[in-house]
Amino acid sequence: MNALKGFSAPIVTGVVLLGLWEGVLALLDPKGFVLPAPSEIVGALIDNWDAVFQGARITGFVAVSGLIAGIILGILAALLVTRFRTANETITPLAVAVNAIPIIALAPIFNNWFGLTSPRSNQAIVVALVFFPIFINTTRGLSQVDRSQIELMESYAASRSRITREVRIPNAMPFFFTALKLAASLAVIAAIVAEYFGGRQDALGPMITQSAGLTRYDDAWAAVLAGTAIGAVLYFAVIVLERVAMPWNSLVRNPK
Amino acid sequence: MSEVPSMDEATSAAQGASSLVIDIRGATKVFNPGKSNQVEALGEIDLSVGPGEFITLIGPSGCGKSTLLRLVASLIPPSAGTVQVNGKPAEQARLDRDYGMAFQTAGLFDWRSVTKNIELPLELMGWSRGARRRRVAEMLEMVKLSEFANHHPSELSGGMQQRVAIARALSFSPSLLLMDEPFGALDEMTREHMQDELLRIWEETETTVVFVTHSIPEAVYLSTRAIVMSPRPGGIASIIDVDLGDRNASTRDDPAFFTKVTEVRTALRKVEE
Amino acid sequence: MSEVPSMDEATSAAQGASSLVIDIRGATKVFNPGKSNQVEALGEIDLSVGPGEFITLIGPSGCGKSTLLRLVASLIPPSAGTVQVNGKPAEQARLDRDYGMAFQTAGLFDWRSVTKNIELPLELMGWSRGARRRRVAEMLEMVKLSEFANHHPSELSGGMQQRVAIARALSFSPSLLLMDEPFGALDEMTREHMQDELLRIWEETETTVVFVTHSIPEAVYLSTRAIVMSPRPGGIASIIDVDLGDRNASTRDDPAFFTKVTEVRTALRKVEE
Amino acid sequence: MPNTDTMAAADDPLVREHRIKQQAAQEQRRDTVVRVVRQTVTFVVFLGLLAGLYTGYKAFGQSIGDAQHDWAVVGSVLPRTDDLNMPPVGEIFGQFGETPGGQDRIYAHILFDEAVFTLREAFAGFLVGLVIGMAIALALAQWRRLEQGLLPYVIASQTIPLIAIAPIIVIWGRKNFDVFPWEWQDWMSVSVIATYLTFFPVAVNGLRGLQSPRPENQELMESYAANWFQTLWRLRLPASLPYLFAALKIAATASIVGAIVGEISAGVEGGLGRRILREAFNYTTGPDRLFASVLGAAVLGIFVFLVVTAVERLVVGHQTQESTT
Amino acid sequence: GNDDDEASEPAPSPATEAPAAPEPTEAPAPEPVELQEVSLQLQWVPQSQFAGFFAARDLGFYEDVGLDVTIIDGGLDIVPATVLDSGGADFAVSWVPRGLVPREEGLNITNIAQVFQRSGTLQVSFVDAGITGPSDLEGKLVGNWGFGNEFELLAGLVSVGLDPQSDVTLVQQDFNMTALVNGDIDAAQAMIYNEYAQVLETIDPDTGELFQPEDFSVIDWNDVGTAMLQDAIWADADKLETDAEYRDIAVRFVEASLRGWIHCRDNFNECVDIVVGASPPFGGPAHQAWMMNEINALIWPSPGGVGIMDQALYDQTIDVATSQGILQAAPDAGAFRTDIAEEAVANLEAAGHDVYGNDFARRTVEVKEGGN
Ligand SMILES: Nc1ncnc2c1ncn2[C@@H]1O[C@H](COP(=O)(O)OP(=O)(O)OP(=O)(O)O)[C@@H](O)[C@H]1O
Ligand SMILES: Nc1ncnc2c1ncn2[C@@H]1O[C@H](COP(=O)(O)OP(=O)(O)OP(=O)(O)O)[C@@H](O)[C@H]1O
Ligand SMILES: [Mg+2]
Ligand SMILES: [Mg+2]
Repeated sequence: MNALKGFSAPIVTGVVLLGLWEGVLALLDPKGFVLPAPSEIVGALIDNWDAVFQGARITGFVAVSGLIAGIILGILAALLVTRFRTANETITPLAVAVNAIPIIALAPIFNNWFGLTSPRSNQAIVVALVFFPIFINTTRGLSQVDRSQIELMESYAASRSRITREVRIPNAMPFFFTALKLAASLAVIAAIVAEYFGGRQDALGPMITQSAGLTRYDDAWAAVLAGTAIGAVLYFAVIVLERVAMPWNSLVRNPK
Repeated sequence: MSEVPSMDEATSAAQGASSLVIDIRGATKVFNPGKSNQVEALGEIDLSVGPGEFITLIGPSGCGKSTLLRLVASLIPPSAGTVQVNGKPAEQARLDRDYGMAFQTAGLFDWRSVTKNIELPLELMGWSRGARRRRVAEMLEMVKLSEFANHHPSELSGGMQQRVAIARALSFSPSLLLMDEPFGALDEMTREHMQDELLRIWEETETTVVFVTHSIPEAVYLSTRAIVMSPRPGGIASIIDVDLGDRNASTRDDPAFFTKVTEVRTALRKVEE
Repeated sequence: MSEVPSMDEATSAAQGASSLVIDIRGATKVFNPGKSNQVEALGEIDLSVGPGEFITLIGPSGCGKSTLLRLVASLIPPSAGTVQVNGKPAEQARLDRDYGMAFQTAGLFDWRSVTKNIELPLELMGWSRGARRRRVAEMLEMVKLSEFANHHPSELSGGMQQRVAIARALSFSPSLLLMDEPFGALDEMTREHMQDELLRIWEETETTVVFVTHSIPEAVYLSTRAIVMSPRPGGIASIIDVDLGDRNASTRDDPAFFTKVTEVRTALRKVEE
Repeated sequence: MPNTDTMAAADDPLVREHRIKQQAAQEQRRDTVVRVVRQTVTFVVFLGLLAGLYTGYKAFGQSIGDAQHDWAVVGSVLPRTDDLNMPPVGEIFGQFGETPGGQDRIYAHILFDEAVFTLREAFAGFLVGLVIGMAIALALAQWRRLEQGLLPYVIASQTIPLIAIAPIIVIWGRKNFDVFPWEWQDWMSVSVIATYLTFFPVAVNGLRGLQSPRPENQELMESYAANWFQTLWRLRLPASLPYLFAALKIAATASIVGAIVGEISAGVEGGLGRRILREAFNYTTGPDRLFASVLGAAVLGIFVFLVVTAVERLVVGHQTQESTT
Repeated sequence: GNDDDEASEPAPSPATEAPAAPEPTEAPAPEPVELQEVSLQLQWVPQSQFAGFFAARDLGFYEDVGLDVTIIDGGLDIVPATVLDSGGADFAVSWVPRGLVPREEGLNITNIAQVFQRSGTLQVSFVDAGITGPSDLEGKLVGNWGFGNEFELLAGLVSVGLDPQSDVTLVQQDFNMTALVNGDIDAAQAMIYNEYAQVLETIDPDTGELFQPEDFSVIDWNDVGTAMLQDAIWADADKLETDAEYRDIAVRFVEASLRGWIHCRDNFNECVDIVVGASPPFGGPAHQAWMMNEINALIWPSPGGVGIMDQALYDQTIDVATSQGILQAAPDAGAFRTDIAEEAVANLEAAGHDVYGNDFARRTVEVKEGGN
């Protein structure tokens, strides 16, 4: 499993971190309710497994579907923009600036636009958050192509779409995956924050705030853990996907 | 402002269709014409190259060597004049894939294996899978990289990459080979080795080669004619016929070789004033 | 396993403190010893360089030229043997800043102006501001870049950058100059120009130079002694004394020059077998 | 153009090459001006276009009776168009000039004051995040083992939904941080949340930046027998600046997001977060004000982005600007 | 504008009680200059819901009892109980269930004054939806805010035999009524003093006029019998036992706060102005006036005296909470104590204040668009 190598150091660190956390809490014993020990969180997770699992399913669906939609839209927009060069010169900085908007603030508006009960409003937040990094980076990747590679293809009288397929898209892959790693984490955060403003109550977002609101911090952290797990799964899925999709890239990174 | 060279074309086709591989008449190239950053890259150029010739272009940086090569490749159009390749307009020759091209950097596609890099032009020409594989095997044999068929470019040394690029340029047996400083990045030892390889291929396949270089010994060692270019605007300063016959290990130690080197150096010094 | 060379050191200091700039005795270098990827980069090397010499190291890629230079610079320790510079251990010479070093790429700091780049070692040595400025002005004069004092490296051409790097290496008047293919990236014309510059500086300042190159004509043109190295493990194959006297425009066309070039080439061919 | 050509040293090919380069740089500067102008124009056109699109879509929706609810598929994808859900553009912008009941300032002025308040929280958080992020980057750059083991957790830390910890931070702040010579303010808790979002891009990109100097530059410093700090200060930090600024652009925006979300969570009065919460509460009776306040947040986000960009120009203007990737 | 004269009218009236009130009770106060600093954590942002506290602060009632009170705003994620327990505030305003649940989680807090005597939570729907009682919610989309605001709803559903998990769809509702107006949900949660007013301050797009009360049908949990006690003053239970000074402060704090509430009952407009002036509240002045009126109605009349726990309503609250699984078990006796409030009420009565408000009557408050 070449794709899985290099995970041992993080696992060791993780165990150490968790041990430290548990140990410090056991030693100092601050009022345990604010930051429960990992064991308590796991206990709460087991107790509430059904509810947390259900919540993770709902939130996970919003995050993943929004992520996919955002990726598709981002890539399409990037392809469109690279097709027209002047558009690229002007739209890319524009997108960078628009990306600076705190999109979370749109949540209450989106809830009304797409309906409080529809998952669309939460997905829309995820899409909006995911779209920009994907779009900006993919555009860079599609346009920052080695000039001589394009000329080579031209010397073969290759068509425009062929050049896009053979040169631009492979060239954009590392850029795309960099953005995707960012987007994977963003998607979960966006989904949870969006749920916070409306939508189904059995999702992770409400579960976290509601439990915290009732000082059931172990339950809240159990739900946080579920959210983190979704984020981590997505992140590592992206890494595995990257290694599968760009076998040549790992060669570049670990030159032997 | 390229005029349609209908008459010209007809005559030249009649005259030299079979005799000239490259026929450049009064070609000029101005970049960004009319703008503040206008660059007159090439003044009027006239140049004819016959079949089987090995032409090297040498000259100071910015004198238009690459531009001239790209005119021939029809990657850019001339501002005036005509460029004919194999008796037809350069554009047509490009569409007919009459030439192979290699650049200063190997310009391989990281995401394709060595085999698939060499296959690329064949794929684009619609060769069958079997034919492609056979040809790639031959080419790998020729550049002595058979054992690296399934490696990716990043696993190869610079010199090996360059050989792949040359294999790619040669893979579809173009009658014309355009090379822009292909050995610039190599160290001297590897470079000399590659020069011998290229000469061998040139002799075996009887292609015509136009080769850009910065190195005087390289220009002399390789070419049948060395063309010294001058800058601002780019033009042909002098043409030095080189006839060293069969080149081999001792050629480089040959006084005749040194004489030609000195001759090219003198021509270059004049250009640089 | 470097033994403490207390006795050795004492004798060598007595013998050659004033006479030898570099004194390498039985130095070897093994990378990753004991591991699966162990590389024996240098076999036993013995080499002495006297003051005012201009030594060039030439040899196939991977033969350990850079490694040897880095041993002298004490950027890496030898696996065995001793390296003495100016009569003291190399490590001490580094801490005393006895040498200046230039790399294949100019390696300038983009964020510093030309002046501040040249000042860098002086800053680190705690020179006063006034002294620094005076020295930089001198150095800029020497490399003919006075008008570019406040430019940033990215505004300079490759050749100019290289001259800044040389000025930086020379700024604190080290008695020893170590240069690792400093002209590798330049085109032939610019390169020849830079070679003349370096020779002028070497003559004016009477430093000792160790210079790594891939180019045979460069090695011959520059050095008083050309050291041809052989690979696996790296070792000194032959040492060729070169005495072309005052070098100038006509030296390169001189038959004596060609003779030495051929001599070095022959030595290299033998090594490459 | 030919003003410098008569100078001496024209025989030096290097100087000539330099002249050509300089000329190119000059032309590039001119191009930059043209590009900035063009970009500004596009931005304005884009805004106009957006407003037009909004209005057009709204008009279209209204003309067909705003019956998207009934469109089986499309209805759930496209926003509703009535005035409650899409207030007319004119009304949204009109809000800026209006004076809300019980206030003596126009809305734009109120928003401005609140934006300044949020900016302060965000800025404090941003600075602390910068320091923490760089400290992490330095530690990870120093010890490779640490990098392998810890970096995934630095990344994972961002998958923890900060909403969940916002109230915890506020409580922690009030309870535990009284050790400081000054009293802990709630807005500082908000800053902590901003810090949480800021440190991450700084740490990750800072690490890449610190590792970016080429080996020969490192060796050069070694050959000068430079110590750790000298190497850091003169080589590694300056080399990391382009990477760092790419991160700071993200971090600046993120710190605003953190401050807004933190204000909403923690009940801090005076900032845009509270403003958005307030207008969300009043949405039913005054939707246009929520839109206006969200626009205010957008302007603030773009503002900090531009500030960082401007600082970057000042600090590393001559260096080629690195991309975010 | 037009209310001002009315407001200035009752203003002198406290003067009749003023000379009687503070002097005798405060006579023993030994430190007339040094005010003790005390902080109060609100459950939400400043609004008429907390008018009594603001009035007590702004009119010097706290000062009269030797206290300097800082009022801390609430926020979306601020849990007053946690703030109180962690020492972030000396006292907190919290609904009873939202204090009891943390208490069960181990926070040592106790209810020392039950200010509100009834619940203000409604479930509002459009008349044509035909939802008149909890049983009509079956199969509907039911909005609520969570954070413990949903307990009465859940209990109400259970009381008519519905399973909240399966028989209705619970929806996370914004803190406004847009979802109801948009038709996203069938019934929206609303506080009688806040969101219910808000929807009445909204223009009906169909008529171009404000929505009218007749347009809506309202489920009032007080009527259903699942109402739970709301705003109460909470204190640190341990500290009350061990720290005599803290207990003394608590008595004075409750007394002055209740005096504020009495004042707001009797000086309606003044209190609305105080709230609007305290910090810009979320709703406009008209909205705050509506709220003041409804809040007064939640407090008054207080049959056992203002701030004194009504045992029957407490039992009902516990009943609902335990039957819902909101609380695992009925809380122990320490969950609330009446001694402090009784002492405070006795002091107030001695000073001549009406602590029962038996003749309190709702006013008619004009609804204005947007509450402005
Ligand atoms: N696309 C372009 N737009 C504008 N000017 C160009 C362009 N391509 C080349 N030039 C200019 O044309 C001149 C000739 O360039 P060219 O690349 O042909 O030089 P060259 O001889 O190949 O130089 P080198 O040896 O450095 O590769 C130069 O002055 C260059 O700046
Ligand atoms: N840090 C290192 N770790 C392991 N092996 C190394 C290291 N540095 C160099 N080597 C190996 O030592 C040998 C000599 O390397 P060195 O860089 O000295 O060669 P060189 O003669 O300078 O080659 P070139 O001409 O390509 O620069 C090579 O086989 C190289 O792979
Ligand atoms: Mg070129
Ligand atoms: Mg080397």
